[in-house]
Amino acid sequence: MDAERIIVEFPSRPENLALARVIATAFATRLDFTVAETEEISVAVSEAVSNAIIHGYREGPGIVRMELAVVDGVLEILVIDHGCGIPDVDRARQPAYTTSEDRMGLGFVFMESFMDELEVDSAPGKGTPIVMRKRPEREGGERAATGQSLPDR
Amino acid sequence: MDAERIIVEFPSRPENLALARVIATAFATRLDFTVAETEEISVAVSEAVSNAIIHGYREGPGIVRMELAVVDGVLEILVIDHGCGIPDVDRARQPAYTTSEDRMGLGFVFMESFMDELEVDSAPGKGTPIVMRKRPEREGGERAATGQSLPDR
Amino acid sequence: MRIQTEIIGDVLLARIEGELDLSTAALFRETIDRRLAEGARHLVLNLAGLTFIDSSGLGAILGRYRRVSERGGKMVAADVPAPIMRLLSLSGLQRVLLTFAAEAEALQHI
Amino acid sequence: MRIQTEIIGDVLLARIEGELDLSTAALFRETIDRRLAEGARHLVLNLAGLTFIDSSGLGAILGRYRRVSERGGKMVAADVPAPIMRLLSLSGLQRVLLTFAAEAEALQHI
Ligand SMILES: Nc1ncnc2c1ncn2[C@@H]1O[C@H](COP(=O)(O)OP(=O)(O)O)[C@@H](O)[C@H]1O
Ligand SMILES: Nc1ncnc2c1ncn2[C@@H]1O[C@H](COP(=O)(O)OP(=O)(O)O)[C@@H](O)[C@H]1O
Repeated sequence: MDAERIIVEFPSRPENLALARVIATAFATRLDFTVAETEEISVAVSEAVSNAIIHGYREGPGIVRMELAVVDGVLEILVIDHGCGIPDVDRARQPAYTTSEDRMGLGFVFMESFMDELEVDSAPGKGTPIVMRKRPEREGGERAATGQSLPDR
Repeated sequence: MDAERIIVEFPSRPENLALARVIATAFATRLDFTVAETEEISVAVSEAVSNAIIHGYREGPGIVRMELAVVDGVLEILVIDHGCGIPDVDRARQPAYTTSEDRMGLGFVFMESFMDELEVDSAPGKGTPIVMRKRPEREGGERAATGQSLPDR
Repeated sequence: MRIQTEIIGDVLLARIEGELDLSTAALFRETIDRRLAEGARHLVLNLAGLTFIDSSGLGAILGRYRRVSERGGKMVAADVPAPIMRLLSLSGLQRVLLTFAAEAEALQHI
Repeated sequence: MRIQTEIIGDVLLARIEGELDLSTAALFRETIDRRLAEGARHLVLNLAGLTFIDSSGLGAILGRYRRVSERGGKMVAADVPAPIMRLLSLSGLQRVLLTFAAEAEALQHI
């Protein structure tokens, strides 16, 4: 485990979504993300973890693993399930594609729009590990975290 | 892993203390703790994790593991290090006892005062697993978490 | 999530607070559908207190929109916070769901 | 944690915001000690913005108290939030460290 890597494992249940978001956004304060960027991270994590719960484990039991790291100034979030896997990743990533009647097929769309990089490395039987990366833009915007020191007066 | 158990592993570094507290207090909202009780949980976790970092791993590298669960309506928090261990646990738990010159020996005192139960199962070479338990008192006080539904009007 | 509902004539007014995701979508859906079944035709969602939404939450809103429309009712949203509006717009939901700055305006529209 | 310092005559006034724990104790200690070394004898800690403290933070405060006292100075605290006051009291620090409701009162005392 590298110096900055945090690992979280939790049961595949919707009740744990909010906690996964809190952990990811609290961790993200280590970088200089704006409030808007932090909200984007929160949505991306919510989509990845929801997919693990709904699709990966088909709402049955299972463990979702989330890893958080800062690598060269970039936030890296892994979300891993050991569920059913995705037969055709390219197709699954198409906007509006979904295998659930009552869903919108927007999960991957949001992950891609809100993070700088998204890697999905899934296969049937293998489960679905995804990696998302985001670098703070720092182009103004209200700071999400407060700094460490104020100038002396 | 039982249905409600959350596992977090992070490097033994002071930077991770705030995150450990955020995770524990966010998890604690599953029970009906007051704001004051939530602050107590936060201090207890901070003491346990600080001990792992300062004493367990002597400020060197290592992994701290935190487990969170709700067992029969009681919040259960495990903090585990695989560091040097404690030769005499009873002595270490005495108020004001410390092996560090600049510390106050208050860590275990706070853990005991702020949680209902504290178990320390340490031995040299074995590392230090501690278990803390707390049940919401529900005797008034401002709620820490908001409820799920409001009555229809 | 907290949901507060009020029936005004044939309009159901629902004020949503907190987070609308996979863990709360069912409560949202069931509360709204139960109250609609009590005789309301139209639906006004006041989203002023909504602090988080993702695609599961947007899906639940779209589901209510379809249900209300199928029965010949109108559904609109009011007082949508900027971050939520951004997701409504990215999801395409904004194209079908009219949004108003204030609850009173939304109620008037119906 | 954020720390803002101001020297008024021979008094160092330090306003602490945020969390004082093992991760911030060193910054607290170094900032205060550096400013004290610039010639201040007394120390007033305004804790109004302190949102969290544990035994590491209390130890850092006690350390400053000892340092100031050894050099014949006085150290007091002002505007201590209730949860922080509770820990000051549980730790026994309250027995040595006088606390005042307002910064002005604390400054006047010195
Ligand atoms: N973790 C996963 N495990 C298995 N299948 C997945 C996983 N994530 C996504 N998929 C598949 O990819 C499809 C598209 O996902 P997504 O864009 O998030 O939309 P949605 O969740 O609305 O269906 C899903 O319908 C599902 O078939
Ligand atoms: N995780 C641990 N690993 C090894 N030793 C520990 C651990 N936790 C506590 N101790 C020992 O117990 C003593 C008392 O701990 P505590 O009451 O927290 O006070 P303090 O941290 O101020 O020393 C420590 O000084 C240390 O010797």
